[in-house]
Amino acid sequence: MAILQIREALRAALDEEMARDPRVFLMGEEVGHYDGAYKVSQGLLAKYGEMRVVDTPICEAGFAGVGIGAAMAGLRPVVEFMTFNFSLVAFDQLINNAAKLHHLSNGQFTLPIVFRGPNGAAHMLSSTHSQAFDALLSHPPGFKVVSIATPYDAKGLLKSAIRDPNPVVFFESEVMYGVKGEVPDEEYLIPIGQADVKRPGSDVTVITWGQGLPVALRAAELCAEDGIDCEVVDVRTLRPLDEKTIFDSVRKTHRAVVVAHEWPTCGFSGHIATRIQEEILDELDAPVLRETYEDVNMPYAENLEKLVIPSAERAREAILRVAYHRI
Amino acid sequence: MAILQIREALRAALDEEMARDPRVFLMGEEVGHYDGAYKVSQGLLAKYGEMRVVDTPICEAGFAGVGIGAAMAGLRPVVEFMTFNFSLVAFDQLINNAAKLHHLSNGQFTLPIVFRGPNGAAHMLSSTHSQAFDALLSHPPGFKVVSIATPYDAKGLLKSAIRDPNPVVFFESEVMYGVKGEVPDEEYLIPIGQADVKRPGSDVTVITWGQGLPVALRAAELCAEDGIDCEVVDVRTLRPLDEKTIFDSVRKTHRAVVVAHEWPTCGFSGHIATRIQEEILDELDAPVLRETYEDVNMPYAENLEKLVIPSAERAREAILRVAYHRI
Amino acid sequence: MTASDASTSHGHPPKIPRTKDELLRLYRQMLRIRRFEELAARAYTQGKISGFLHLYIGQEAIAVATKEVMEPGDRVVTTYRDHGFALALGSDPKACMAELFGKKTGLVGGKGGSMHFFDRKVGLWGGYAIVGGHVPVAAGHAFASKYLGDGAVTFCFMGEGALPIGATHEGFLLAGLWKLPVVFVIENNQYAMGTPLARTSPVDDLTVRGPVYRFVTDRLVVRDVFEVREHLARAARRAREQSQPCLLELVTYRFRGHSMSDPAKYRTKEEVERWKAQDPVHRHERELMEDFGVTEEALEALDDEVVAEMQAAVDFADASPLPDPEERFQHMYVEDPSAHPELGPFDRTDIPALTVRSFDPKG
Amino acid sequence: MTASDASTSHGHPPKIPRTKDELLRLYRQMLRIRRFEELAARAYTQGKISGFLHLYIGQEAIAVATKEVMEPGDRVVTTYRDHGFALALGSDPKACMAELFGKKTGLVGGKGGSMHFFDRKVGLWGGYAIVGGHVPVAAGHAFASKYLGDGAVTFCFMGEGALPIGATHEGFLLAGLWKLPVVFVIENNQYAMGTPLARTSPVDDLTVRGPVYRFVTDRLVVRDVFEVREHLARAARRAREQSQPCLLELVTYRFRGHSMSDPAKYRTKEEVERWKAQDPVHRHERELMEDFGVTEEALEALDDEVVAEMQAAVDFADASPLPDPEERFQHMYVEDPSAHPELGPFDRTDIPALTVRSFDPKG
Ligand SMILES: Cc1ncc(C[n+]2csc(CCOP(=O)(O)OP(=O)(O)O)c2C)c(N)n1
Ligand SMILES: Cc1ncc(C[n+]2csc(CCOP(=O)(O)OP(=O)(O)O)c2C)c(N)n1
Ligand SMILES: [Mg+2]
Ligand SMILES: [Mg+2]
Repeated sequence: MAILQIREALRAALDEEMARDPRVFLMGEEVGHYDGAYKVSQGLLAKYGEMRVVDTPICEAGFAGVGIGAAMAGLRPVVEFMTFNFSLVAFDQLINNAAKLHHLSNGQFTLPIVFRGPNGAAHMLSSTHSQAFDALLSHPPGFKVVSIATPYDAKGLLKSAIRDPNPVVFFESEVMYGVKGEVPDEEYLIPIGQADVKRPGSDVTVITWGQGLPVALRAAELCAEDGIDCEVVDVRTLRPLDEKTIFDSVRKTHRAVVVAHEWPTCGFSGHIATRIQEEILDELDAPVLRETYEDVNMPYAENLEKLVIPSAERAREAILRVAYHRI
Repeated sequence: MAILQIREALRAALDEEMARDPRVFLMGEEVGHYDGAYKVSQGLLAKYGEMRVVDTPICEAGFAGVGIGAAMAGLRPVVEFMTFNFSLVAFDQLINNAAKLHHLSNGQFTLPIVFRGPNGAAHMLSSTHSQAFDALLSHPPGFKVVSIATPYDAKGLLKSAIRDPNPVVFFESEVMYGVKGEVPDEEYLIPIGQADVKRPGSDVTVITWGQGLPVALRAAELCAEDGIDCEVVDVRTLRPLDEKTIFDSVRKTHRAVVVAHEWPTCGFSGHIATRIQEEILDELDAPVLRETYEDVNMPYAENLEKLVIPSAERAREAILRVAYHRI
Repeated sequence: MTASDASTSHGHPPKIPRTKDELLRLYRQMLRIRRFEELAARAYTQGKISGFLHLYIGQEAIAVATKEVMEPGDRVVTTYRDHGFALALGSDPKACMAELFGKKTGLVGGKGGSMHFFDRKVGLWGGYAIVGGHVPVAAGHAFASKYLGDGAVTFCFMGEGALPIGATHEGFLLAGLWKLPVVFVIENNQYAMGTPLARTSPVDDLTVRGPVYRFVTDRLVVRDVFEVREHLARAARRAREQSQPCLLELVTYRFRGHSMSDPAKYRTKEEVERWKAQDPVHRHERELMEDFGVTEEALEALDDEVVAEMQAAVDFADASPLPDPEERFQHMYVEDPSAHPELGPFDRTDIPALTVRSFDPKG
Repeated sequence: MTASDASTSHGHPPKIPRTKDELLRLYRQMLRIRRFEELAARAYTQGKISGFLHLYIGQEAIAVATKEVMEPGDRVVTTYRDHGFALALGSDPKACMAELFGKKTGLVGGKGGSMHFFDRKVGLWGGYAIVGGHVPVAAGHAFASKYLGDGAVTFCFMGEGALPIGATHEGFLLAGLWKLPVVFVIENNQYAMGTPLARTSPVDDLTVRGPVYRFVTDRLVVRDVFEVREHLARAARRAREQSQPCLLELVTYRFRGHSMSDPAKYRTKEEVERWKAQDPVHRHERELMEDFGVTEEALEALDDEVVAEMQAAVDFADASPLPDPEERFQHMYVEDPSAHPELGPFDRTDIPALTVRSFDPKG
């Protein structure tokens, strides 16, 4: 097993898939000659040339649309958004074309395409550059949606996303590209749609994904000191959501907290809470609580940003609350 | 009291506000010379001239941005999207500029602007023209969000929206422009942020808004035949949400169903369910159920569309289910 | 091939040689579109078709000429005003009409209706209904052609109303930057819904933007299907042989409203009559009679045949079943890739290397 | 005023008359920006500033010349590379530096950081960080000027990297269609992050798009602040007096990387040196010495003053408090309109009628 950073694991996935299938190509701003804004694609241009590692002008709708068209014509585009903040200008392409054309053409055209890039707040980038679009891109049907938090998941899921015959939104995190972890030397795939219990436990289910994972794990550690044993479920895929793993855990713990790097109104965290109460309300001994962004635009100032994003301390409080433990 | 259609009530609101405040102007595709795609703005060009009823080319991001800039400079734009489906190409302007600039400029600039137009499925327009963006535009903080379902609410809330010093998203419905109802002859305003109990009842709370309202009212009628007395709460405003009225009703009925013309994943319906269980779980005698669009892209065919959109019959079943009534 | 050397006067078009058979064939194709739409319009007023129905009547010569210059593998990408292309390219009128009726037997199984005809086998890569949104997609098809070296040309049609929107600009820019094998055609029918071009464009000649994208441009008033064919052929050749993207503005007119719900009160009767006087369908009808001696009876017989074909399409649509309820969930996601040959051997490791041509952004 | 009559050679610029005092004044302004940013860069490496920090060093002449041609009420709208405009327009360097430090005393209270300077009182209507997204907004400011008849001009700056994106095209189109009083300036520093213009534009001369929007266009290599001022003044006059929108391409260079995290390895040392050789700050320094007899000591004294001013800004920023925690919620929504005079008498009924000028889309 090698120890890789998330960026290296992603790069390895891209490299292996590009080597395996000449239809796979990468397209986006600065992915080629600059080796990627966050160095995910380092070295790929040199290896695969300008037709398969395509630097684009700044026109996200344009190159997202080109990716969509290329996918319809049989290619396997991986479209990188430098960050998902910039995908907003391409939302029409994403939602009206990528997510709909297979259905709209009654299956005549398929869209094997991956839209990937960092999502969520990084560090002190202020409000237009600190947005999480998990909910916005999970709301309309049509996409598969993946969010990764470890090198192992990053590689295995990106490979599956590239091979998936459907359009996949693949969320990464600027501040987690350097996170290290074990990655097998041999090839492996992780199926889209499977949650992963990142920490088994018996008292409270903590559901999370992406940038939420380190917060949830830290909160679980803190709670362990309070004698509360958390089970941390990393959903990894938002669409399709592995509800079984979530429900099984909640059936065991009867308590759940969602930790999510996203806004609280109409968020994915709320979707999970909704589904739990819809399906297994009787199993709940407490409300499903959430630790998310506060409901404000992200300020630049370090102290304010820290207050707005999820904290392990506040997550701990939510966990203790659903466990009816003295805080 | 006059009996007006919703389109006439909206027109009256626009007319009164334009007459009252010369800074108010209307901008959008076909709003002027064509008298509006759905005739909401009929006659306004003739009355106010081309500077205040501005026909635009097809470029939603462009004219949404012009509206934003004009609002920063002291005007009071009302920007019409022919339908909100077309607002997707303007999402960057909406979310990164309209919803953020007041906060980002630390209050130096204000954005008194209304983005309005029909939202949700009309009739047999297929998937790109049948989308409801309630959740997408409520998720990021910064907007006030209104959704109207009666001529009375339409007029009173549009006038308030135009006078509001904040950016307001104002949802109407293509298929409801002809709905008639009483509208007072004298001027009135309805405050943004107040729900309205459209039908009082004691057994089950049915929460809805916009195009959901007629479905909810019809379901309530059907349930009355089953001996179930529904209270129908029209939230009218999604942001800020009048949680008090919702919670008060649920505290009374202990049962809730949300009826919403929107997709079910990360929808506003889920947000309401989430908030109820978060705050008053103990009051619930049953899960909060929902009747929404099915989780698919909207097909054109009449029979399929009918299955996908909320139905009073299915809403009735959900109501009976939460009432533990035999179906 | 610049705007200036294109014929833009309203006089008689330069005579392009044609045979009687050729003219009859193209005339018939145009008539098929017109009769199809007339029957569709009637069905709409009878409540058998719903949603938006945008008629192509008046513009038929464009779709028919396009089919003429297409080679196997070429693609057409267009707007919601898409019936003409489907019929010209060879889609079954029955399936087209059934789509309008929202039936299981429709071109896309009743999922799309009038605005979303897709018929892969004839090269119709879709009718798209977000103005301008299909332009980058078409550039993507052309990108794939360059990538795969398949020699295909993508023809992308749009109304003149699509030029202000950003997506059109972005699709143009990438096509120009990467020299993609694509022909962009503006069907300038002079109105976007109720809005005349003068109220949405700072300039009248829409090809003025060609230099921004290094497009070869051309401009033509549509009166003669042969003339349209010649201009399209020239552009297609440049795209196919030199991977040189072209922008062709075709000035035309729609005789009906924007859609069935538009009374089109924004145009004068005189203006409509002026354009009807040079309606290609009628011009070619006169030409058949005057220059080629085709009798009125022969033309009537032809018309009867065409009407019968289209009436059969209406009858077929009417008699067809509605989609099965569970079809609404079908094709939301690809569940079984093996049912989609276009996905190819997607999970094999022995895919042959593609010949990827060297990629010079300027070349 | 077309691209062709602008001076684009790299030789000595045409001599525009200037006085020693004037030159000293403008030189000082440019130096203030440079020293401010050098200190900011140092603070960044010390970890006192975070997020993205994009330096304007090399382009200062543009902001300084802009301030020269502005009249009261005029606005500047620009990108995330916005420090130069704030300082040139008259923002307090203390508040600017405090914003970079994320402090309560910052220009926007620590909410925006480097990329989002807003200073209404000096005419800075914002630094925007979504490429191209501010262009329609600037058109909106100009629209308001036309609506209100206030005679103001909006200056909208963008990098050459903003031309491919749709929002820029749409903002341009509406400004051209409605003849809005706006000057669009492309600060063509030849790179968008690591990407040279040749890899994103089908053409080298960016003003080629002028005719699409009926813009008057102009193009200039930035070497002499007076020359930039003259070209900006000409465009501003057209906008102010004739409501004629202009597009001005200023070819310039940034001496640093795109942002602090960019080592800028994509440029050769020779290229950077070539541009440094015609750095306006250094040119004008030589000019002051050679043509106006200013001594090296005098220039050093001036520099010391400027450095002291900027060091005081750093000290101020350093000593300033962080924002109060509850400030993150402040200004999410306007709660009390009376605290916002710009909202005017928004709920009164006796608002005087505005003089709304007649609105001719072509005029
Ligand atoms: C982005 C977007 N905005 C608005 C609409 C509504 N709309 C549909 S067709 C149309 C007019 C288009 O005119 P044009 O491009 O000239 O094509 P034509 O209908 O004349 O063929 C408009 C405004 C849309 N479909 N997409
Ligand atoms: C829509 C969008 N896409 C991508 C980015 C990321 N980005 C920020 S600056 C930049 C380069 C801009 O270059 P240019 O316009 O030439 O301005 P310069 O930085 O040279 O002043 C990019 C790609 C962005 N901010 N917005
Ligand atoms: Mg048109
Ligand atoms: Mg640049």
